[in-house]
Amino acid sequence: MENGPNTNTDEYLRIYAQMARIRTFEDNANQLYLSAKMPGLTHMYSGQEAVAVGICEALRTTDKVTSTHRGHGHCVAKGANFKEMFCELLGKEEGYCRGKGGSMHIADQSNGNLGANAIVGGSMGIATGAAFSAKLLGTDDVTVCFFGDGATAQGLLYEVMNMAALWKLPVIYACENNGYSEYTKTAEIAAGSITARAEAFGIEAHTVDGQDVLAVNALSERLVARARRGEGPFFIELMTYRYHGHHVGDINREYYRTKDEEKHWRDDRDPITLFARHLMSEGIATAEDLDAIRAGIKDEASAAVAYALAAKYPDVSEVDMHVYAA
Amino acid sequence: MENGPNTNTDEYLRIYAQMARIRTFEDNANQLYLSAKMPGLTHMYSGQEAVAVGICEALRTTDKVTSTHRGHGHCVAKGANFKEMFCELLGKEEGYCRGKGGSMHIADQSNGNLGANAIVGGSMGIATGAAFSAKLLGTDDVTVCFFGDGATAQGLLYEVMNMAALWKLPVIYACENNGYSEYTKTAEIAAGSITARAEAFGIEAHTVDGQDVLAVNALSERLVARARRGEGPFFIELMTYRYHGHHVGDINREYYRTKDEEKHWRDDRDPITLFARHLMSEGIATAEDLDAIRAGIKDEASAAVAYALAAKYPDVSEVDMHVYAA
Amino acid sequence: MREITLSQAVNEALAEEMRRDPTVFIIGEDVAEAGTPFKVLSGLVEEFGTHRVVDTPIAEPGFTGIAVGAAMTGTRPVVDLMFGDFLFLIMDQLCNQAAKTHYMSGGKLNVPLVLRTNLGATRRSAAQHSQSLHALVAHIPGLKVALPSSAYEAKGLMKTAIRDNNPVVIFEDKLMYQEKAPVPEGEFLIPFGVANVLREGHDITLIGTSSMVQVCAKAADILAKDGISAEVIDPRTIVPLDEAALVKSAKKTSRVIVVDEGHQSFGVTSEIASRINEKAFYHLDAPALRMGAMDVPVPFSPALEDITVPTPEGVAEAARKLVRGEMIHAA
Amino acid sequence: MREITLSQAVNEALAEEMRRDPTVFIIGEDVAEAGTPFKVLSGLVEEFGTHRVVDTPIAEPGFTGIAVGAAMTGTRPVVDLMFGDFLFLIMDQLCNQAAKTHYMSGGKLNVPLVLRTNLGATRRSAAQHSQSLHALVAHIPGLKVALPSSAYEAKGLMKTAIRDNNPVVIFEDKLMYQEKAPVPEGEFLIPFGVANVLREGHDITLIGTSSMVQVCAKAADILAKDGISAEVIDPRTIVPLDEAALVKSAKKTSRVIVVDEGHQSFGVTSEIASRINEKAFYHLDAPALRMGAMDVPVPFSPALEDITVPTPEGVAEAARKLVRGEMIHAA
Ligand SMILES: Cc1ncc(C[n+]2csc(CCOP(=O)(O)OP(=O)(O)O)c2C)c(N)n1
Ligand SMILES: Cc1ncc(C[n+]2csc(CCOP(=O)(O)OP(=O)(O)O)c2C)c(N)n1
Ligand SMILES: [Mg+2]
Ligand SMILES: [Mg+2]
Repeated sequence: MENGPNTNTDEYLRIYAQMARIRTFEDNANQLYLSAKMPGLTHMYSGQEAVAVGICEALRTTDKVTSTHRGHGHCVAKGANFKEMFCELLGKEEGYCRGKGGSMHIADQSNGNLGANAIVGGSMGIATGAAFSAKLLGTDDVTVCFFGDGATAQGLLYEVMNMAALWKLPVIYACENNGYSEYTKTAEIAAGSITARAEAFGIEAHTVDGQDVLAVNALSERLVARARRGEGPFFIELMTYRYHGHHVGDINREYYRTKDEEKHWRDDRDPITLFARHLMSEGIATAEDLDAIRAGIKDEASAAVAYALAAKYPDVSEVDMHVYAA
Repeated sequence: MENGPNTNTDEYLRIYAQMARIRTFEDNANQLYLSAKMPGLTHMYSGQEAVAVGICEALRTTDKVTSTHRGHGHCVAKGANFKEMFCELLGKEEGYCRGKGGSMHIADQSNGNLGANAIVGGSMGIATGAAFSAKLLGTDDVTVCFFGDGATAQGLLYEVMNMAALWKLPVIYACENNGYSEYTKTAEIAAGSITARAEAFGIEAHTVDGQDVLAVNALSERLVARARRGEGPFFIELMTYRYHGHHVGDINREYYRTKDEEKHWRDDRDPITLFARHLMSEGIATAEDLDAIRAGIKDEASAAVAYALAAKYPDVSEVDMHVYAA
Repeated sequence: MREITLSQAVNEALAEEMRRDPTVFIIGEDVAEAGTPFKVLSGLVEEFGTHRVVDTPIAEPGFTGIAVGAAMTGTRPVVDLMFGDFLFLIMDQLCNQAAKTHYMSGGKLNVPLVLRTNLGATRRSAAQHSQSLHALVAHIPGLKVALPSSAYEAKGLMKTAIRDNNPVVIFEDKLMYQEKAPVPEGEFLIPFGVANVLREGHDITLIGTSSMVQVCAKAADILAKDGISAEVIDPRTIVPLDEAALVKSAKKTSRVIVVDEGHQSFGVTSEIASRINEKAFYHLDAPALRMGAMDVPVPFSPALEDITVPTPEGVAEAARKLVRGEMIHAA
Repeated sequence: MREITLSQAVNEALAEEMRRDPTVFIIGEDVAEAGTPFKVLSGLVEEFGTHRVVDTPIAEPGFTGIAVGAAMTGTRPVVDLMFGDFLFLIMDQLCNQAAKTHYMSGGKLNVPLVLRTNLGATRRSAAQHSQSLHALVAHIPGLKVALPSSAYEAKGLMKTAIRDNNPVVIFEDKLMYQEKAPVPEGEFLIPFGVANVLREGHDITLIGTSSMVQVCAKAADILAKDGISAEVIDPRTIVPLDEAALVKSAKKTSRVIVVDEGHQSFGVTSEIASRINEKAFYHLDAPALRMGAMDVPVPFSPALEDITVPTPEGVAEAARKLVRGEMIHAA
């Protein structure tokens, strides 16, 4: 694994913890679904943790991200806490969005997360606009726009990349290529080359192993710093994999991908395992250290789930509140 | 000038005549506007004739084209006649669209012209769909999608190019780069490279001098033949210029382009003059031959204008006809 | 009669029409092997092949545009739009292009296209996957709009839509995909613009669309226990709208409630209520009452979502008040 | 009072707000040097620079999306959409994103965005450049919709829109850009949701929106000659709608015509008529009459186009019949 600029032990352990937090969050969310305690469906981020964490560890709190339908990972990585997140997933008043958004619209304004989006590609304009604001207002905040390989089919991406390039906006387009959009392989829905598309608009584009959190983080640190200096926009394609189905209800997947393929990624390419191995082989942490981190996170998650299950729903009088801002 | 595969005299003279027909049509249309005889505004094609004619001469009647707000040139080049065209521009019942479409929606189903479009980029899906039909129905028709440089900013282009490339559709995207979209230079609204954008989707792309009708035609013949054999899609960027304002009412243009620039294109780069010179220097036609062709066209145009001016408007009972097909 | 689900009914309609007419094809996201997320199209790609059941990238404006062009040139596309909410992405292709082509060409070009999509909330899918946007489409001349309310209706209306020479938007109710209803074996079509009187009555007319037809039927059951006789009518298509049938019933019962799952304001209930008020005014005891969904984005929280949509109890309660002459507004 | 054109009024409103608040910026096609094709923004780029008067590529979904994101992060974009017809291209960004963000975030994110666009036919611009699509936008909760009917209204409503913390869509009437009206020199705002009674009357109420306000005023002039006293009301904003003012007038005159340039079916006239019928039913001599534009794509031919839109004569004629009790429908 490549060593990034974040080379002190605290930062390493924080990166590990953040990835573990995402995995634990998703395991709990999946459990809530399977036990019929969560309303609706949700899309698991498990397997892609190194992407969200590698990137978000390169960001400041005031930097912005826009997220997707598969958004829990971005939300956790940008600093959200479990309690408000689980409350949101369960439609409770104490959720980040008072239960009105749910999994597909979870946003965390306090940490610069402008929200998940249930329209594939729907946040590409928003991210670019946040970068536009930063430039107009003279802050040096950077915005990262997360989206999937499938979303590269949306014309909006090319419209906003054109403007971001013309106006040199501080935005980074982060394409998480997990090989699938719903039940279809990327190769069947994306002609040519994804990075070449960005390059054709004059945008510097990179491809990186999305399972290698240090590689992702090192690249992100470099590009975020450059974007902050006005050298953006940039494009990153991150090669990764989702372990679960498209959503929690997508159980029989063999008609579109093999169990062997899934096993290969889980066994040989898991970003948390790979990073754990690195930490141990470099003598940064012992297996026990890491176990302790994970155990702490599990407890925190269980407590948050219990809290959220017991928390109250918004009052019915809320139904027509927040349609319009005062 | 490059010699294309259409090397016999008749075809040369036909190419000349088709370009002259477009120019004459536009001069008359402009006159109708200036004399307040034409309802609304219209966008002149003058200066770009080699594009429409060079391409359409490579097409069969059953091949399809989709056109733009600047569509008279495509319409004439694809085989339309003046009478129905002028009737349409004047909103008369005998127009191609019974006066219901006007300049911006003129279509000529009988010659495979699926229509001008007042939504910039609005016909990119339609053209790609016509190519889809040809493939599904097993005809070997090819479709050409005409659009301007400004239209490359529309995301729809990238959506349909992706599908055309994935499905190997017999469609040719013909980008007429006349240097401007409305009152803005192309460089200010198009980042990177237009042809590279097509190439990024795996589409073979070419750039050609849009004032050289033989070069345009030679390239088109090659690509149309290949598209017919299933080797498409293709992309062509044609470098050209519009002589008039964005529309007939755009008279004071110096804030966005100089008179010198306009003069340079008119004097040194006129596609009709350049081709006339070629025909004469190659001994294919004399100045008198060409004068005679143009004179004949002028007479035809005057007669068509007179006819259209005298023709009747659709009956008011037509207003709610054709909302739905039977 | 055999009973099949709405899913199966749509599947059958498509299969029958695709067998009958080789120019019919399906285009959309995950329509082939996956048979759509709702599994409505399962088996079709096996019978008709990937050239007629065409998986697309996630590019709704693009594939809708392709369908429009295909429809103009000799084929009959059935566009699969996974969620009705995505209509907002394709409005230009649907409303500026498909809807106007026949008219703008003076009748020379046709766009025989079917857009299959859905409507309906209470699936905990939140604001961008729960909308009922049929009123928007109905406002645009050149489009027809069908709202099947059962498996039977879904099959008959789909077959009619495919044979229609105009762009037709069909909204299926997501919650009804697994619901069974009697559907005859053989071929049948349901004509557009002919309302269905599900139940005759004389005290009040309940006009329901799509998901709200059953809500009205259930409300009628409740009312029957109170001795109130409700007539229940399903317009089936809102463009064309069988105004005559609705007005006739209104004149008979002199009281009308219009129930629809779209937002109430500037919605379907306003149109239908207006027509009834215009044409049956002097026969009415009270103005036609609108009951649409609340004018709020659909909230995720179950505690909130369920109260945004009309319910049988709510409709019955309003009906009771109308019959008793207690409508507060009408003061 | 000085008279200025609607164009100048909008220009002044923008300039004043941009001076007052450095976070306000304009984004759209040819808004800078060209000042838009209608020349409404002339001079603004000279005063505020290209970073606040931003020319975009022809990418309506893209720049609207950018404006939404900008509005969420501390600025106040004014999006210039050259023709109202292009709304169909940006519906997703406007209706799925901008309209719902405040609600979906539980009130934490705001989208203080103004979308300036236009409406109106009879300019010989045919079906894709002549639509009046405000009903569509009004159907979507979370959006406000303003319809200025004069230079004065345009200025006051624009300033209010810019200060509003919600997405507001303002439709200007294309044909009115060069029309002058008295507009006071100093600053003024026109609150949303407060209708304007242009003219008091007692025989009939004419409710007009946007371009149709003047049509109603002219119809009132015609009617005055016949001895019929018409009250003319302009709701100014249709979301929020000043229902109380409209209902009050309806109760006073007991006859109402609602005139709007959008298509009649599933349009603004249906909503307003429904509300009046609901709330003033027992005061009405006849149902509120809707006069929208015809339900046809706007034809190019002048011979056809002019008959698609309500005229003063047409409104006056309908009013006469209503007053005489001759409305055919109401049988
Ligand atoms: C505009 C739109 N089209 C379709 C969908 C349905 N849908 C939800 S997720 C998804 C696949 C997205 O694939 P990708 O962008 O690769 O993200 P991933 O799910 O792999 O993270 C689709 C088609 C949607 N939500 N929005
Ligand atoms: C979707 C859309 N946006 C904006 C316009 C207004 N408009 C008409 S033509 C034009 C410029 C088009 O430029 P280009 O594509 O280069 O074609 P050209 O006019 O140069 O032939 C614009 C912005 C429109 N008609 N449609
Ligand atoms: Mg993916
Ligand atoms: Mg151009």
